[in-house]
Amino acid sequence: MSVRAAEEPLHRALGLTDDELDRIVGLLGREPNALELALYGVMWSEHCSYKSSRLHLRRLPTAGDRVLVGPGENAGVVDAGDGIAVAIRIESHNHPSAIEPHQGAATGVGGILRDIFTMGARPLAVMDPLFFGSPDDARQRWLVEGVVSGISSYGNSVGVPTVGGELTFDSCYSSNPLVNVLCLGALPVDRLVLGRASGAGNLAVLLGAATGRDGIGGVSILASAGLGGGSGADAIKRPSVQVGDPFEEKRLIEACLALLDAGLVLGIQDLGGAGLACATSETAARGGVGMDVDVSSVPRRELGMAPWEVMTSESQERMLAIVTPGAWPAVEELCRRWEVRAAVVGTVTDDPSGRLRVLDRGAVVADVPASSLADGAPLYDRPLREPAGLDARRADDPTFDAPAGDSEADLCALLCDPSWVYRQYDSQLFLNTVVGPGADAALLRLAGPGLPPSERGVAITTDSAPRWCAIDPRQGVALVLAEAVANLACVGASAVAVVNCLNFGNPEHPEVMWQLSETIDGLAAACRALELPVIGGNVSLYNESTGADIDPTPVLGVLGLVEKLRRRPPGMGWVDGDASTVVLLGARRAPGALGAPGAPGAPGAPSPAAHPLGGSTWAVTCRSRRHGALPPLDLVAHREVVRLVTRLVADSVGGGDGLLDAVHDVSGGGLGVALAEMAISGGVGVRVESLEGHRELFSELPSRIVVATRRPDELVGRARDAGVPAELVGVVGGSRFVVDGLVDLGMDELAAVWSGALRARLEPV
Amino acid sequence: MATRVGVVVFPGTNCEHDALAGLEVAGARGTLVWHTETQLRTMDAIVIPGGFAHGDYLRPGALARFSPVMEAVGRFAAEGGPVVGICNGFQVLTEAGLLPGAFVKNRGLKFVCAPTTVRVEVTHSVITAGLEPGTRLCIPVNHFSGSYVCDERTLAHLRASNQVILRYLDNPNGSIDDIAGIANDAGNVVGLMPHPERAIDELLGSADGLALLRAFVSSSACVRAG
Amino acid sequence: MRFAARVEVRLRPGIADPEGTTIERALPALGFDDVRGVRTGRSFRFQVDATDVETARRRVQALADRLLANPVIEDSELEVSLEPDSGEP
Amino acid sequence: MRFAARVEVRLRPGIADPEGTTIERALPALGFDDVRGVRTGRSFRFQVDATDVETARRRVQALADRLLANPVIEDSELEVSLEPDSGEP
Ligand SMILES: Nc1ncnc2c1ncn2[C@@H]1O[C@H](COP(=O)(O)OP(=O)(O)O)[C@@H](O)[C@H]1O
Ligand SMILES: [Mg+2]
Repeated sequence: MSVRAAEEPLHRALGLTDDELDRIVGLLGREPNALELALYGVMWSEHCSYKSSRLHLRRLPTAGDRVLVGPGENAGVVDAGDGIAVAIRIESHNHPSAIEPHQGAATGVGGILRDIFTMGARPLAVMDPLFFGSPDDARQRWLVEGVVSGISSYGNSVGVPTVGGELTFDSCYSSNPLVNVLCLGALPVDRLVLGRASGAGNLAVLLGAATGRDGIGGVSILASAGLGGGSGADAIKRPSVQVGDPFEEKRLIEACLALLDAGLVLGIQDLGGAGLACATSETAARGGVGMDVDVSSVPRRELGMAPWEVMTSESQERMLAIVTPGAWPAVEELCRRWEVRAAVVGTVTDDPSGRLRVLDRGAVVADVPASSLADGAPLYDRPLREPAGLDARRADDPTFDAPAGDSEADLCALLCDPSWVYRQYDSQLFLNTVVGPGADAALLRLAGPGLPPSERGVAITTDSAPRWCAIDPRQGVALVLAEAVANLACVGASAVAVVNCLNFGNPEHPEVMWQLSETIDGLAAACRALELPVIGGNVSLYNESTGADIDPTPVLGVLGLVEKLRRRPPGMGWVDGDASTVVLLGARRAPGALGAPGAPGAPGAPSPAAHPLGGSTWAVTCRSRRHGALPPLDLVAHREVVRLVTRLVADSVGGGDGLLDAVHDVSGGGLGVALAEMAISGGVGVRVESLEGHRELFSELPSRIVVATRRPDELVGRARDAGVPAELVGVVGGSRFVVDGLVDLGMDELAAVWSGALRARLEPV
Repeated sequence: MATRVGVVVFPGTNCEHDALAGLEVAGARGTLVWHTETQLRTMDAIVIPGGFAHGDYLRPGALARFSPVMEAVGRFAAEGGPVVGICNGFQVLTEAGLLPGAFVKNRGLKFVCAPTTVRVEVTHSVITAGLEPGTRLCIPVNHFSGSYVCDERTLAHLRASNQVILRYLDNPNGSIDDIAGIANDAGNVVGLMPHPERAIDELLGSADGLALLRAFVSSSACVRAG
Repeated sequence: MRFAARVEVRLRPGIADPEGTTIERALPALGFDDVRGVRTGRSFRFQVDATDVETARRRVQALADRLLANPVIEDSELEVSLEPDSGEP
Repeated sequence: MRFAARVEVRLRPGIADPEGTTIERALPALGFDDVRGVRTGRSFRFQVDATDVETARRRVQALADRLLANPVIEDSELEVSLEPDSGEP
């Protein structure tokens, strides 16, 4: 690195292109000094500026009746009713987790929490979609173990329950695991606060941990360029991994919420990527004001830090608050009470061009327009190209592969109980968790310290389908949104808003940009069809290993609301007793397909298949077949099924007469896995008749929800009225799991396979 | 007047609001007591709730035991006042020497958040008074260092003097002798790893914890009256 | 004078050390079948100001006994030495 | 021959050590205002069988690097010595 630095001009070493340097010179009307260049380097990085994705993100629909704050702030906020607003945000911490899984994941949790309480919301729940390579490899097990323990140790200690997530294994993540973290918080509507500075003469106050040389990473090139910093060559070797301190964060949460409750803060912003450089320039730019920051006032953890180190450090657990000079003594006092460090590090100025000036003991060492850092990065319209051979891949469909194989063994191979992961998470704190991890969606009471009383509930789910998105990102992401909305319906919640984390490969590869663009178009269209706004998100690019990009992995978090939460929803487990009947809601066969077993299918002319298997979990896991045509999705029909189920479940959750004994959507692993999970969860067997072979057992055709009821006639009537197809498929009871002609297993065996699957892979020996 | 229960809050404690909610359902009035407090005279009973006092750094409870409030808790207990430590609170009480034994990491070396079934063993403690011995309660645990250990003499003494008040039926952490909760000799100081305040409503999956909280509230009322 | 101190805290012999056992169990698969008897502990390093090494040692011992180790289950072992760049107060 | 090994794993200098910081902050209240710079670590003790001390040391180093420490944020320090009651193979 130092060799490169010697040969390379400084701006390139800092990650800026020659054109970007020219742009900076144009903005400033002069050459930037080294510190200024460092500020642009971090602020114009892909991570901070979204320069490759911003043009595309604009195509997402963001408006909605309930939306109080859309994308662009630290978190999206919706009005949940009863004077309560809900804030939500999702983020990735992929790259740090790849080299130090425990701390990488832990600091990911810390960062997402700050995004929530910076809005004035108390963080109430976390979810963690995770993606790794095959757990049969020891390094992957080390990653899984470390990431899960990192989330567990930080989340549990800071006192925010982790109520769900996802766990995906695929070789494309071998050198680049994905660690996404979603956080949901709630606030009294009138405590909503934004990250902006205002009022010349007001103070910029740094709260929380002392600043060290954490995560300076790429910028540490400055040290080797001979531009100061007491650390010299040491800094270059310094890893850009930070150690999280949940105890500091816990105090910081309490202190910040207390400051906001007391009305002592005008604006507040967390310090995340690019540290103080980002927090000061963004708050100033959003408020249209200037700011002076004196680095010598910043409490340090280490000796001899240079101004660029202080400005770009990514030390964790810090916040920047804007307060009036009159309020400062009260702020200090409150912070002392919570044992949180507070220091005035700057002042808001009325500089007409909104300049950020960095001072060192009074001497100006950098002077640039704040908005040029925060919003001035060039937006790239990078070239797009559809990956070669996609049509051929879609045509290479496994649906009519012969022979069918052993369906019983296949079903067992698809069963997996993720509780190995979520038992390590406190999922219950705050006494809100009505449905925790292990179900279709988490369902929480909308309550917390300081919130107005309410009977409402809030539901949340995260979903993804990278295999589908690799075949067809546009259709794939629509299927993901459809599944998420169905998941919410299963706990009686209506979807109200979407956040997304777009994990993609290298944007300099036109194929990756095409995937990104297609994903955004697919998400935008699906959101419009379902009338859902996107209220926030995060883009993580450069997820690749040795030149190979990961499968496109958009992860969606969807928020739902329940009007009255008085009783637990039926859940996925059915109950024994007087013959509960299993009913499949939604079209049993793909539209346009003939429906006869094995119908129109010679290999090579697979479509329309009644029970498509392209891209299915079965095809990938049991047959190593990654390609094929995605199942069709009719969002209008989907909406009807989802509405019906939401109504039925919401009715029983609200205290009404429950028509359903159990409910679960058909997703990964198809009907077979859905039925098996319902049986295992209820501890009661089932007899399912006349399925159309293994295809119907494993197809992941969307828009289907399985329910159990003791009043099938009434249910079928309700479905007919709603225009939703409904078919009786089996009868609950006994101690065997039977799908005629395909599977016949004792419940004990089935449950043992399910509960042992993950442990066996993660803890061999 | 309702029984007044002081709920001790250290920096890093996180179950204090849940404890308040549980006490309220059980009929008491809870008040948060910050760890720098040195007076507990206005309280009828004390709860040390769960969480991560001082981040659980060093060892769970190791730093918390030096907080000013702990001297007051010691005096309160010595005078016969009812004191219950839940989870992290139990760890604090052992570190402070108010209960015997210590905690090590769970067997399995992982944090465990899961429902457990415990059996009420004896009923002379402030949290089990009035319950039937043998009663089974479904109450969740939530801890990393929840494996109770003590030397053989201590264990023999705990058994002989009926101080083991709750035992796990499905020991989730490797605790010696399946111990989920113990009391001191007098029965007024109790520690338990399961979280009764997390089981106060069928909506949350179980209301079994209320039996313990109600017993605690009514025995605290008795102590005050007597 | 400033002294450098190191305190190592370990579970007392006889107290199970599942972490040590787990590491030991994983070793053969990693090609370390020549290692046994793994016991884990925690270490603390810090500086202590004292007039002489004896006082420093007593202070470190006190800190270990009162805070760093839980005597119910743990033992501690300490080392105290003059800081190289010490001398000034 | 059998050797006794001790490996101490610590966060690299400059990496934040919240546990050490928290302990240090608590010390003055306990009467230890003469202590500073607390850094925490993990220690491992075990026996290793090897033909000579050099080989033993190499094995211990390999174990520390591969399993006990993550060199991205941690350093390890090791001590290897002949077990007193060793000598026989
Ligand atoms: N990493 C994780 N953290 C917490 N919960 C998880 C994790 N992975 C899976 N779960 C939980 O396990 C359940 C099953 O997950 P999944 O199979 O992805 O559900 P679905 O197919 O309904 O989307 C969900 O409740 C999910 O929240
Ligand atoms: Mg889901």
